[in-house]
Amino acid sequence: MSIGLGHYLAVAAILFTLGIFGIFLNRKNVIVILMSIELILLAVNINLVAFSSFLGDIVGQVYALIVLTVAAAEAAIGLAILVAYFRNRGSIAVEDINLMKG
Amino acid sequence: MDTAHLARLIPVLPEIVLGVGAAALLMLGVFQSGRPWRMVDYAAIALLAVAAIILVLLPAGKLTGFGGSFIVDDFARFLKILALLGSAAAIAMSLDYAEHVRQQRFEYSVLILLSTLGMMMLISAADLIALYLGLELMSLPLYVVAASHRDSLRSTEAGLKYFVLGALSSGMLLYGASLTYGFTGTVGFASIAHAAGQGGPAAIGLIFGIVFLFAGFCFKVSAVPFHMWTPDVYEGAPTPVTAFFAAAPKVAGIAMFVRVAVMAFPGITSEWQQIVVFVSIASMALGAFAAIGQRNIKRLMAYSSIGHMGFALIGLAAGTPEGVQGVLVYMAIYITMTLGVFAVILSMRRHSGMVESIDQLAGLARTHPATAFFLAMLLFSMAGIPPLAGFFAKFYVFLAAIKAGLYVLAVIGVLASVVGAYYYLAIVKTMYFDEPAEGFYNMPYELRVLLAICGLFNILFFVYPGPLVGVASAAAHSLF
Amino acid sequence: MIIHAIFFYLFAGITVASAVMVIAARNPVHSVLFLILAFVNAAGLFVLLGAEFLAMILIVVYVGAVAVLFLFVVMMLDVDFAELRQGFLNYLPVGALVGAVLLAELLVVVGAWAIGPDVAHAITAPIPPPSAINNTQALGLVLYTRYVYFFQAAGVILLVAMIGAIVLTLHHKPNVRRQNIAEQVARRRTSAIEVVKVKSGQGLS
Amino acid sequence: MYEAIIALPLLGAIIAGVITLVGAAQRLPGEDPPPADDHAAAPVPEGHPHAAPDSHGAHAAFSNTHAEEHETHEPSAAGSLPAMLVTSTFLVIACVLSWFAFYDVGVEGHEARVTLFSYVSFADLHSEWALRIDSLTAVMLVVVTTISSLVHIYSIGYMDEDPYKPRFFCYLSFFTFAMLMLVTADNLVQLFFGWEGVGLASYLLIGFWFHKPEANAAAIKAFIVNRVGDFGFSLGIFAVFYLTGAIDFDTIFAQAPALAGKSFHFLSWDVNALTAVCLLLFMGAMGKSAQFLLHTWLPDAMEGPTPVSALIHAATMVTAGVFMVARLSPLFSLSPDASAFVIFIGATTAMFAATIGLVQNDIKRIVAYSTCSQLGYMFVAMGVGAYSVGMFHLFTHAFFKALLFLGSGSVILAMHHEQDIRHMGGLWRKIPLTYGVMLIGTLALTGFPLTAGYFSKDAIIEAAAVSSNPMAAYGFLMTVGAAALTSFYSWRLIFKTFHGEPHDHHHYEAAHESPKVMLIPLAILAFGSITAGWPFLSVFTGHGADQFFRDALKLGTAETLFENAEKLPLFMSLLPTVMMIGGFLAAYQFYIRRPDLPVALARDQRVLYEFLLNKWYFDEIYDFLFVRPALWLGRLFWKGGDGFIIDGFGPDGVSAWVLDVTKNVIRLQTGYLYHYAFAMLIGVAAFITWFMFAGPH
Amino acid sequence: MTNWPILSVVTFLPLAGALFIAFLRDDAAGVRNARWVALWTTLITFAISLILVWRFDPSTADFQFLENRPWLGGTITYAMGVDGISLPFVILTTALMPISILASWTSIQSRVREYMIAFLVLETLMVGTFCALDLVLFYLFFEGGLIPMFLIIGVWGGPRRVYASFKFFLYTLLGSVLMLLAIMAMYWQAGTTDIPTLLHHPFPLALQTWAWFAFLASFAVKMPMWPVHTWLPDAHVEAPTAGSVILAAILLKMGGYGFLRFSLPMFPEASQHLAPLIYALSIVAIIYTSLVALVQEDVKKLIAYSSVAHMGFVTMGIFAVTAQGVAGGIFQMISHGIVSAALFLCVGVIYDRMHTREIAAYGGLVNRMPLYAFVFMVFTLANIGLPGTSGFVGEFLTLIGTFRINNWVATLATIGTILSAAYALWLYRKVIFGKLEKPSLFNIKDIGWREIAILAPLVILTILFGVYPKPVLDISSVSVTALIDNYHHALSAVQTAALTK
Repeated sequence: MSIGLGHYLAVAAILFTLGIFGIFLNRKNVIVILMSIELILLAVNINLVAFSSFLGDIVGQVYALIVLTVAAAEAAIGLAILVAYFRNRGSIAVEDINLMKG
Repeated sequence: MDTAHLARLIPVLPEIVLGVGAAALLMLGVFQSGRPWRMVDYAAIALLAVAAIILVLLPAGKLTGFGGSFIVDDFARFLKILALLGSAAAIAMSLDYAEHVRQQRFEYSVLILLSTLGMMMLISAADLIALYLGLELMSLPLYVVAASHRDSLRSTEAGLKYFVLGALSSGMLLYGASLTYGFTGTVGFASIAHAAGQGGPAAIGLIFGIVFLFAGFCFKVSAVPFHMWTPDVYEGAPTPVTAFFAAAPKVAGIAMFVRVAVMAFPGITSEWQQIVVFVSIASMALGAFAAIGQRNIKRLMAYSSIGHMGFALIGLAAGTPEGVQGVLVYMAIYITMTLGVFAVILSMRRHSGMVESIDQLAGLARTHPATAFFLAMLLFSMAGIPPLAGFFAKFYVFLAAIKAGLYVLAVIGVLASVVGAYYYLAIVKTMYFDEPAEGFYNMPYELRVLLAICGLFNILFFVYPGPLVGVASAAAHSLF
Repeated sequence: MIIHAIFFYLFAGITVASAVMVIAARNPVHSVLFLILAFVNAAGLFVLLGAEFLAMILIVVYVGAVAVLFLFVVMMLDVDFAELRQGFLNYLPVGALVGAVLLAELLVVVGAWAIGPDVAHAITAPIPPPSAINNTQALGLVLYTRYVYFFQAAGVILLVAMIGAIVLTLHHKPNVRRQNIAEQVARRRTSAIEVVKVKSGQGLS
Repeated sequence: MYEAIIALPLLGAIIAGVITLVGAAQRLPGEDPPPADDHAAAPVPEGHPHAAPDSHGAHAAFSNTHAEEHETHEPSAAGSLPAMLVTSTFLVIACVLSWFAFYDVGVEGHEARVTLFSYVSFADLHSEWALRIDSLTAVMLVVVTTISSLVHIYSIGYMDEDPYKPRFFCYLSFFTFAMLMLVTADNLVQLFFGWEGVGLASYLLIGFWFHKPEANAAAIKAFIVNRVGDFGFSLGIFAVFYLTGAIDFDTIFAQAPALAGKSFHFLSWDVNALTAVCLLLFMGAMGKSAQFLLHTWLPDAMEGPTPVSALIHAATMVTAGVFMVARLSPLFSLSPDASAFVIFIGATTAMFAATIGLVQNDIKRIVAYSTCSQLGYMFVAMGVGAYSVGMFHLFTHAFFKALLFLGSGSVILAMHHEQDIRHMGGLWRKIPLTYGVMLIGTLALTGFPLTAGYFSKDAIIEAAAVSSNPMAAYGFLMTVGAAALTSFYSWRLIFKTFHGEPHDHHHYEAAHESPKVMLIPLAILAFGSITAGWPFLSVFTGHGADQFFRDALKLGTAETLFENAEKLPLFMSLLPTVMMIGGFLAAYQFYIRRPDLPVALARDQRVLYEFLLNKWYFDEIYDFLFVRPALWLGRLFWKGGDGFIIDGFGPDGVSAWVLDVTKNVIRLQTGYLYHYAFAMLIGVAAFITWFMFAGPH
Repeated sequence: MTNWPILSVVTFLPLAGALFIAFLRDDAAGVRNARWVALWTTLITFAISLILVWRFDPSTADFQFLENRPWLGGTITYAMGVDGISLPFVILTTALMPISILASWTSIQSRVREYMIAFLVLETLMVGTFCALDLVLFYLFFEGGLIPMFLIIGVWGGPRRVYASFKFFLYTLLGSVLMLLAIMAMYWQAGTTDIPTLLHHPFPLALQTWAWFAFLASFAVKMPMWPVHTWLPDAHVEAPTAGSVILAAILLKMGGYGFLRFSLPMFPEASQHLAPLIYALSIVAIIYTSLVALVQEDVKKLIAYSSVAHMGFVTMGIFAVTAQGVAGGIFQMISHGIVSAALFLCVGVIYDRMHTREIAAYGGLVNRMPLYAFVFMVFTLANIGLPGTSGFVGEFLTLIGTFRINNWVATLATIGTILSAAYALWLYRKVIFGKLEKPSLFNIKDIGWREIAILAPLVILTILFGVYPKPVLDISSVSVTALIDNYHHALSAVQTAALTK
């Protein structure tokens, strides 16, 4: 039973789906949503590295490196916005974020 | 010194100018005492102008840089100019707002500059990594400026929503990019096209990749069903920010959409065409229907922009040079229309503050006849009524769709445009038919100029449409 | 090979399980901790794939920086966790169905994928043999030459993140005295000293 | 000359019209309305608690504008006298010219064709304004101008108290002009122009007293019923053009023989071309000449001033139908079926109108039904092919019927606008001259030997008797029967009006003879009624007709008719006279000797009496069949069709649907992040699934 | 022949006037000047358009006064020109504009400058529609007219003006966008949008059919044909007088003009196959709307419905494709342009005085307004189609032309002439005749000099064309003949092709 590319991709796919699940199933806490996004990015990275490895192409790893960096930046901004929001609203429950609709 | 090495940076010169300039302005803002934002704003506009000028002065033809990751062709030039204009206008529109609302700081202009830099990179991106970087560089400042009224619940909520969904969308896009990379073994568009266009049925995996990629693109151009953030963010964000959102990033989003579709997947047009046709129809329909129910003009403009993107995507769905030409013309005209309308929205200010309800425009034709006239013309233009520019925008995309045999799409498109005309008419009706409400403060000078330029452009476009159409045509052909 | 497989299943299993816990945990702090666990195990997968540098980076950047940031924010916001997490399940069925369909499709198509034979020649930057040059070096060789553009751009993005975070969260509290560099630099002797005549017995008012 | 005959009435009409308008404009100066937004300045009644104009017809045309005028008679409009004089003079000149033309064309044989300028011409359709002057036209010219000029003169007296004289004379002259255009027409379009022109004049004159609702209703009815006839006429023209490629008479007549026996596909049937064309055209004649089924407008038309009734609804306009059939005799003579239909309609009308005439009480209505009936005679003549005989009756009838009407007018004037013969009686003492002329008219109408009517009517009955047309027998029976009825109701009118005891003493005492200006025309007409028969007998019947009419009428079959008529058994030729006498005796018995009989009879035969009194319920039937359904349909189409179905499912329905969709779409935009994310997920999942199963192409 | 672009001048002169008015000050003097500028602009435009008639060569079917300039790139050019079919409409437009301006002289008191600008812009667009020789250019003008008309109805209209203006705008827009798609399809098929070229381009049958329907969608709404006519009564009723005038007199004619210019010559086969559809709709329009007119309670609505009925004759005549039918259609449109315009002006006269359009609010007006009664009578009769008025010539020609092709249709349509008499005379009776009993009418004034000046030319034209229609018929004669020849030629060419296969 050799571990092939498909195995890694399957793990990534599961993580990706979990990440999306985390976003739309979550009703109470925005932070978890941010974490779900991190999960998605992790899935992407696993994909990229796996491809890179099996293709024998380093570009995938470069890509993953860039994604990591950007993900960090994204997380920072996301948390900053969250903090700003929390200061106004006093809550980070997802259900409370519906001032604008229609 | 080896100048030949530096010469290879020439294609990137506008971006370098913008980047360095943004950093310099940041410094200036931090270390300048007093009220730095005015100076920074003006400098930012000047910087964008300089970038645009450099862009025009770049050597003609297709230029590449960084091993092919960066490409400057006519298509890129055209859209970059549009993006620069849009950004400059957005900054200009925020001048007076900043004076009065006291929320903006110099960082606003710097962020816009950096976002514009992202757009430029995005427009020029020739591989998936550059595309992702450009996209993030464009988007991150947008999340921030959307929330930049940090004491306002609506603004921060808008930022939060925009951020969460934006991050999700870039996650999807990345996932798609990774699949594409995996299935073609490369990230460069040209090589992807080469690998994907081997003939025979396209691999289903690659198509999955395309679906995820396109989901990301659709999010950025707010096409249905990835549009849901748009109304809320438009409404919540500070108005100049909304104006900015409606203009430049849409240009960059469309640019990326078109470039990837056309450059990277020319061999499997019939597959991605299905996606584009669907989102185009859905966007036009939703834009038309949902806008009718709106009373908040910013929200209405959000749905309107969703609809417009649907129309623009018709051209992409055609997948032909004519189609891309249509998209380019559409975007150029769309920018003027939307900026003009936002100039009016920004001037909806009384002593009690900014208002956003459409009802407040009642009788504008009597209190501010010129403003009302230009706004009415812009709205008719948006509805696509000849002889205004908006008609030509639709004309070219439909022309391409008809040539490509997309009759159903075209018919649905025109029907949607009729439904959409309703809500534009409703605004005109409010301005012209209703009894006047209390007048607004006089329009700031820069908004007047902007409105007049946009209005006149839309009114007089039909007199001499040749240049824009010609340039767009050249730009479109540079992709194929 | 077997070892490889065992470790793969170990890492993969823990990664997926902790990912589930990230979204399922009641307490966000637990979520963050599970996230860290997931990342660490993913780093393990990276190692299995021969990407040691990325594995290290993942742990350093994520576990060291991002996750801590999360933890910090979770703590700072001090949300009443007891109230949260209700109503998680009533939304589950439809979402689960759609998600399951998506996952199934992805697994069917992607999971069964192997590199196509004709893709190989499209490789732009082949990984040098590990015997000659290690993974970190290999990355470094391309990152600062061929892909310097990406590197620079990533830098700009980090700058944006910094500006953004400051713009959104830095509060100028009116009562706090802070350093004004421009003022300090522009300081002159005439403005630095104020000579005040004080009548005796009355003090400064 | 011919141009002058046509142009003079037109000129007169225009001059009178200008006088009317200028006078009206001076009396009621106009001004621009006040600015629109000035709603406060909308006209406010200044308290004219004004009584409705009194019901005395002409006297109170519009008393309600100024309070001080409202009880007094409206003064005559400015320029009344010049208007009257100019129009009348012009008409008299035209009349003289016409008689000259009659001689010139009929006797000397100088036919003429005057082309003026082009009319409706396009591609192969040619029509011009042209005057076609042949004997037939000449006869009509004489009839029209003579009667018209007499009526003009008579009206000077009759309309003396009316304030709108210029307008009235304008209409009269205009009518004359239109009638002349009709009779001189060279092609069907021009004929149609005159046709509708006289219809318009008739409409205007019937509604002359515009304040009377009945007059307005009658005017509209006249116009619309005529339009129904014209519907057929138009189709006839179209069919002629379709078949012959032309609408001018010369070409049509030249082509007509070639059409005989041909059929053409009309609507969904193949029909005989000539028969179809003739029947369609005849439908126009039925409308204009108030024949059975399309007769209902004529009695109502008596709402107009009496001279109008004389001129239009007795002497000239209604005979236009007869004229048309005569004019188109080359066509009709080729279609026995159509001719049979003409006989049938004519004969039916003759009888039917006479029956109604028996019981009517309005003096003018009786004469009107009598007109209907006499027109039926003429059509019988036309149908049996005795075109010249029909024209003869037209000619004589013009005199005595105009006389009867104008005489009735004189009576009415004497009775202060009382028209009900039940309120009259014994008038012969008060207005002997009128009585005299009425008597002459009645004699002529009933066909008293040697009067004008005698010759023409007998000729018709004889022609019907000897005709070979299968319908002719019916025509004969009906005309003979109608002759008796005619005599009865004519004498009834005389007896009830002039004899017996006066029923309304107030009016009776005030009755007075009419002024000379009215009596002179009456005298002339009376003279004509007696003498217009015999001298012209040879012109219209027998061999003289051939000489006189030459090509103007198709006399092929008439030749044999005249010859056969001479061989008719004596009792047959005496039959009309016998009937006439019988009718007289019956009337004498009923209204002089036993005035109680009619009342008893009416009581006994209640149903029949009501049936006749209500004119066979034609108005009610038409109202039920056409008017009500039309209005009902109109309302249905408006509210149901336009409002409910078209708008309901069209614009309004669609916009409601759009709003509905909008509401639902907006509800999708919940504001919740997870819904938004879910939408994105669904989008991606949908695309993936689509490609998974639709597969790559 | 001509060196100066006379058609462009006629087209854009009003626009220049509008621009001039836009820069007038918004005070009493400015308002007065706006009126005069508008009047003079339209008068001068009319005068120049008369030069067209003078220089027009009626002996050729070719387009004249051609102008051609590059415009949208490729073969889409700015091409202008007129032939015998379009010239009458150009003149009709320029002639009615001064009348419309005068008709609004006092009745429009608010926002006069905008009003005049809207009208002048509208004139430019209308004239352009008839002059354009390029499909895209045509569409531009055709559709552009919606904007000023929308504002005219909406700003200066009656109580339900919003509903009416929206209905008008969206309805017509819906129709014409489909036409736009057809234009595009034609462009790709033929490679050009040049109308003279397209007139002789053989389109494949499938395209013909779809394009024909698309054009129908546009023109049928514009005409309007049953059952897409319901916008018309609303728009007419709510529009200000001059708006109704222009709407009825010119905008409706664009539909008929479109059929003649495009549907017939460009899609001859489709026209032939689908003519029965047009016949059916025309018949329904004539009878149905006449019946509806019969029961109206609103003066303007009645006239509006009668317009629909009269347009039924036009479509019927045009699609009969006989010389008389087509010429009759054109003539009927011109005549209806004059007559319906005049009728709306007449309604405007009393509306300006009484501010109500209810028939029941009037009665006995002849007692106070004899001149008005006369004028109204003339137009009522023309509306009925009485011989001697222009209304007759058109109806007669269309009917006689149609009878040759299909006598069922002609027969049913002729019923319309009966009904038109019924409703028109009924209206006249209710408004004009009878006793003057309504106290509010006691002081109503007859028409003044301005109104006489407006109505007199129309009276004269109505009667002149009714008695002597030759001038109008002659102008279009050669063009119509050529149109029909080409039509039959195209059909027979197709048949020959089918046979040889």
